[in-house]
Amino acid sequence: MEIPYTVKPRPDTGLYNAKLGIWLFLASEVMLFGGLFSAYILLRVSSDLWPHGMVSIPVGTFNTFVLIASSVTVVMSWASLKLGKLSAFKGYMAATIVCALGFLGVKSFEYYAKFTHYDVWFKDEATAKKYFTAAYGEKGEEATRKLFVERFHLHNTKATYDANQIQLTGHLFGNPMFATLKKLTSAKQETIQFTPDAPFGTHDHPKAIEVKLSDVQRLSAYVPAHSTYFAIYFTITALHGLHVLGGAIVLAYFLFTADHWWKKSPEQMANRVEVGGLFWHFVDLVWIFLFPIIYLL
Amino acid sequence: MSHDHSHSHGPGEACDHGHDDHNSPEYIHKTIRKYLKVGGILFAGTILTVAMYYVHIPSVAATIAIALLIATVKAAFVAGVFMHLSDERKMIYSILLCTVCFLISLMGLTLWAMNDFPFFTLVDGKPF
Amino acid sequence: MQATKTTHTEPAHSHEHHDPGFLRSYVFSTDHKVIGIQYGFTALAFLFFGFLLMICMRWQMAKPGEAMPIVGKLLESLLGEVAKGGIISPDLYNAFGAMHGTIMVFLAIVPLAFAAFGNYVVPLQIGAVDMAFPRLNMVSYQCFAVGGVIMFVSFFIPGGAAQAGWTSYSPLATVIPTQGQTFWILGMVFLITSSLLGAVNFIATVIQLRAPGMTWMRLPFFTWVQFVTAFILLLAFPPLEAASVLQLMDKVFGSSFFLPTGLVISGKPYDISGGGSPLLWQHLFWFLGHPEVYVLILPAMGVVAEVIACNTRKPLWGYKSLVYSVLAVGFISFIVWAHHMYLTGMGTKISTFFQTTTMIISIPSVIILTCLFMSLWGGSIRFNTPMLFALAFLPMFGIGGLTGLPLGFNFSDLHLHDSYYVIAHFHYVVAPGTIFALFAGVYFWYPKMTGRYMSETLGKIHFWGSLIAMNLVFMPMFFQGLYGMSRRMSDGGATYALANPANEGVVTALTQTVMKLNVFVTHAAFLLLIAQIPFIINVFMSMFNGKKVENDNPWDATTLDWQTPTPPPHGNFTKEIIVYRGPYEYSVPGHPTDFTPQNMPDPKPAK
Amino acid sequence: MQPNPTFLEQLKQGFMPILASEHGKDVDYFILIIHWLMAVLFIGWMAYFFYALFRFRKSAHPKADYVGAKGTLANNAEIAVVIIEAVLLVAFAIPLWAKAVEKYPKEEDATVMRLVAEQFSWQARYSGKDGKFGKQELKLVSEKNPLGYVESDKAGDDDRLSPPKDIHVPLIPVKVKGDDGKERDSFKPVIVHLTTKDVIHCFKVAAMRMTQDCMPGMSIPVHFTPTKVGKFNITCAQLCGGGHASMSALFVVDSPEEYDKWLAEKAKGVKEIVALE
Ligand code: HEA
Ligand code: HEA
Ligand code: CUA
Ligand SMILES: [Cu+2]
Repeated sequence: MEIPYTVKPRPDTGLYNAKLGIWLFLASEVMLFGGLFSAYILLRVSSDLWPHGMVSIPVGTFNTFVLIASSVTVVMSWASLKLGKLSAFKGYMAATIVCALGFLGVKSFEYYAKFTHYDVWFKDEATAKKYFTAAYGEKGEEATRKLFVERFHLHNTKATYDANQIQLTGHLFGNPMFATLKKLTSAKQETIQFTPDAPFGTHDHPKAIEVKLSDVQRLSAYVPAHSTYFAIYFTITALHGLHVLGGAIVLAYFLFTADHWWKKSPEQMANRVEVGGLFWHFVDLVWIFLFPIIYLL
Repeated sequence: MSHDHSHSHGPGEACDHGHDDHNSPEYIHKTIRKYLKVGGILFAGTILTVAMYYVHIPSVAATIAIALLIATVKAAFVAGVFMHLSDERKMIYSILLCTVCFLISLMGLTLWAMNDFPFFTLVDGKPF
Repeated sequence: MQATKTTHTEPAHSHEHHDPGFLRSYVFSTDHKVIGIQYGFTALAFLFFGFLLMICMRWQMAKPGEAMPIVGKLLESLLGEVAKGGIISPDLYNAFGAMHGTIMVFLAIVPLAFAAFGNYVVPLQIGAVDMAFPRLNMVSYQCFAVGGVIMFVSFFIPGGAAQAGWTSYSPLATVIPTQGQTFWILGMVFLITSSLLGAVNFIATVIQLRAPGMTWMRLPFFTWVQFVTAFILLLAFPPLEAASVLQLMDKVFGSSFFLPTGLVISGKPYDISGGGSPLLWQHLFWFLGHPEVYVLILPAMGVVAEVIACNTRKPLWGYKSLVYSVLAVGFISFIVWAHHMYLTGMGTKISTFFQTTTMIISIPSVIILTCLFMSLWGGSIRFNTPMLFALAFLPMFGIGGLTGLPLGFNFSDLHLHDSYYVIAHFHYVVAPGTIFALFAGVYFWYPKMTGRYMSETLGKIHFWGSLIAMNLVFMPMFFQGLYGMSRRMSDGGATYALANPANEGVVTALTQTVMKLNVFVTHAAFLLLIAQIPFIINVFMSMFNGKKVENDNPWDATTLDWQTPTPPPHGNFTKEIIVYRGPYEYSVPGHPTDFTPQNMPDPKPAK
Repeated sequence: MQPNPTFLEQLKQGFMPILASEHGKDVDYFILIIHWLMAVLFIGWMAYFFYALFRFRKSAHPKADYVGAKGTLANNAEIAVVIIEAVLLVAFAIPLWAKAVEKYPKEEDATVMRLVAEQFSWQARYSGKDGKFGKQELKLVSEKNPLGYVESDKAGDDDRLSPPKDIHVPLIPVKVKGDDGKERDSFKPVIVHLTTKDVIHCFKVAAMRMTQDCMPGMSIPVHFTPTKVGKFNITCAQLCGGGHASMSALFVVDSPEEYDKWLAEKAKGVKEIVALE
């Protein structure tokens, strides 16, 4: 028993099975990411304040380049196969996988930076001001306010800020990941050592200050629980990252079984690479939208 | 849903020519040049978007519109050239057309529904 | 580069030539028929399980606060606290309710109607050797099984299964402290993945593997319906997957996608960032939820059409209208979803839009039913068991569909929303509707699967028992709903009953009559349970001592699924299949028999 | 004595609960005509169905026709369904909904309350004489101060809070201008601003033919005009947790005197509540 059209296209549709299959799958992926993008738009439109510049643009740009490069190499690897150049195929495919790993490496570095970066909100305005001065000296309130304005691009919108909402941003002593107020208090800690970020527009290194946990209203690392911005950032990029990982595994499989398939059925092999490539381009395509909406806008 | 009634191609005719064309080394070499060009365009597009961010266009709406426009153009190149969509079968077009319709209705109607409340639903920004 | 290397491919396929062994042929099979049967039995088991959950709930509604005899003890020992003293606590009731809905929809009807029948019948009907991606097909079943196991296991974790209804509205789903909801989400992710793989496979199969001559307008209606259903699954499920992921994030990582600012749970401000939207979940859920109900009904319509065409011995009336209506239903089903959300505070404009589309989508449904009704005219009707079930489907679906209309207008929904009227509406569609159609399918294709008929006597007992009991169960719910009884009440509405002293002087309290109907319905549900016994006996006994079929085409049917050996071997067909005509050429004037199979060549010297 | 009608008696009333609101008449009428339409369709098709089954049974009609029915009847039936649905939609549902749901009476002319749902109770706030509601802060929510009153806001001084699950409104006769411009007798409408502290609940008063979800994070107003004094059930119609089934409350329409008495005796002033702390 042989299933027809696994290699040759069916004449009336002009497609071989796997190509149709992958496009159907991609259609469902469009709806999957479409659902997530809808969530993004909705949350953003209905929020009063949406932060900007929370993630590093140069890093994001670099990763964009990496993915674009991998898209080029994967299509080149397919073209090489079509031209009958097995070793060129292997080279391009290896490059693609290196790009994929590079992308994931950069991404995990970015994640780590976020997981150890904290915002602290205080009980009330007076307490907050006290800590602002402790962190940035006399002009402390002004400095935090500037950071806040910058974060929410308030110079661009009519929205104003609420002194209660302003937070202090920085790192905890020992650079722990995922600390929360609950965890800290249940660890019988009463104060934390908090190193605030540099004031807006400078590269100063403010000294660590001591913050009483009883003054703190909320403390959160840059994790999904921090805000809907980070929630959507992590969800979409993590899901995208999983796609990159999955794609890389499949492509690596093609690479390592290349000799075997080349002997067995070069035409089918080219088909498989084409199909894998289609998936890979799709992953790139999602990133093309992700990059501006998450890093830039 | 999608279906084409055309059965103009009998088994093993017409389409196979097309197929052979697409497999000829000259054709592949031509496409390779195209791929590299598109790669260049994608790099350029990215740089453009990022540059725009640093330029600080005063209108938020304009920034969003331009960034999304560039992204769409880039996406169109990836889909059209890398994914061979510019030269694909009718069947795939019809599938994608359905998908896009539903995607638009998902986003559009949801947004519309969330913005069509007949009243102010918040009192002083707070629900009480 | 031409693939003249078939000799090389031989070894890879050599396992087909010797005995593949038990595991390969029954557990890890890639044969669409085996997978279909796996799906079928698993789904039937879940259907039964879902029914048993409901039996417990119905019992509790009839006797709120009382311990359940025998079963209560069992539940207490299995589940502990929540079934203390054999009483189904409100939490357990909610868990059973949510799981009844989830299991019935995602683990019973979809796998049975779409995956089981679709897998078994579609490749046969289009003259294909198997599905386009047999291994994907196996993986699809395995994902389904994993999802099912996760759902099942969730009953036994501390705190129990999901309790926020099959709709899992946030914030409730998120703030309930048990992990049941997490299991539900994970289970759903597997089920969705399974459905997506299945859908890709079905569509590719129908597009690519049709036998020569099987043009689109020669496809049997059942295949058409499965094709459209697959598209619905393919494109409607992913947004729910997205929503599930977001809810998982809320549940596990403390984000606030569906949680607004300022929640106060049990008197304490809830420690979250806020900024999310509960309505977002509803939109994403119902974007799937509504198309999903057509996933439940379309395959049923397909089965009914096959059975009716065969047993009236005449072509289906209006084959083309049927096909176009199904395509229309499939398309429009994506833009009506918010009729489940009229009372979330929608404005007039948007609700007018959704009302209009809701009314529009009922029109193709009317056309489909009309075509099926008209198909009876001029037939020579054989009343065998599959036909009885198929015929009963028509008025039952009619009742269910018609009662969708008052729900579809937001102005009447104002009174009917979330009442038992809704419960009655959709159960008429899915229970005596879809389930009957699926029963018809089982009785109809059983001879092809096993080579033996099911017993007609047991079948008729099953039919009449089920028909009567189903109506006794669901008809009273319309009245309860009209009177204002709400759904999802763990005490069956006793809080609102006149008998409750707190309702002294309350003029709209539920009357004794309404409350007595609860007990009545529960009795009827037990009757329905008893009526299934002949069916279960029939399914298992007939495998061994059912009447053997006389030939490969016991019902004298025309479609290709009957032109195979019985049961069909691996690879399905023993001869080459070429299709010459449409699917329902019954009683063709001048033809010697009253059926002309699709693959029978035209007599040579015609014209 | 409470009414406890038999099945048949209830059937005669269309199996609908007692009606006590103005727009409810339209709801009932609309539901009735849809059901008539459904009945006609259903009976028509069933008559055809059984006739066809009987006439074309195998023993009576051993040889099927290849062609079968001509379609005129079916087509006409389908067209009729389309037209009727269109009429129902355009002539009834849309305008009635617009009127009942969107056309708000002025707040001055109505009894206004804010109804706050929580697991598993309902509490109403009345604005008192000044017609203004005092501020509330979520941060202040505690057992004693369930709605988080801000003590310093003077507008809230005369606000009153109903006991849990006991909500009253007065039935005050007024003259209103009808659609035709003529004055007619009616009653003072009620506006209820609905919200919830925790999960989604649903405010359903069957006697008023009113159902509306309470969404967390939103305040959604509904309005209706009660026409009868009496005690009615408020049902929570949205699954909200273990106590959902028992989240009932009383919606009581009082005569004006009774209402004032209730407000003075049963409802608590803000001052009293916050002072308890
Ligand atoms: C298979 C399942 C299925 C099907 C097919 C339908 C079909 C329809 N449904 Fe239903 N529905 C559900 C399953 C289904 N529904 C479920 C599960 C829910 C509840 C979900 C939840 O909240 O948990 C629900 C809830 C639901 C609501 C929300 C109610 C509420 O919560 O307030 C609405 C509102 O518009 C609605 C409308 C409709 C309409 C207009 C149709 C139309 O498509 C119907 C069209 C059909 C007809 C019009 C009949 C045509 C036939 C004839 C005219 C011939 C007559 C012949 C005879 C009678 C013999 N449905
Ligand atoms: C496809 C969907 C489906 C099906 C088929 C059913 C079938 C049934 N349902 Fe259910 N139901 C839902 C979907 C479904 N339900 C949903 C979505 C809800 C809402 C949940 C929520 O609130 O979130 C609901 C809620 C619901 C309620 C309301 C609960 C409440 O609001 O508190 C009730 C009450 O009576 C009920 C009853 C029944 C009954 C008596 C059946 C019967 O018809 C069952 C009949 C079953 C059989 C006849 C089984 C036959 C099978 C066999 C005999 C197996 C044989 C096995 C082998 C041969 C191996 N259902
Ligand atoms: Cu509150 Cu149900
Ligand atoms: Cu629906």
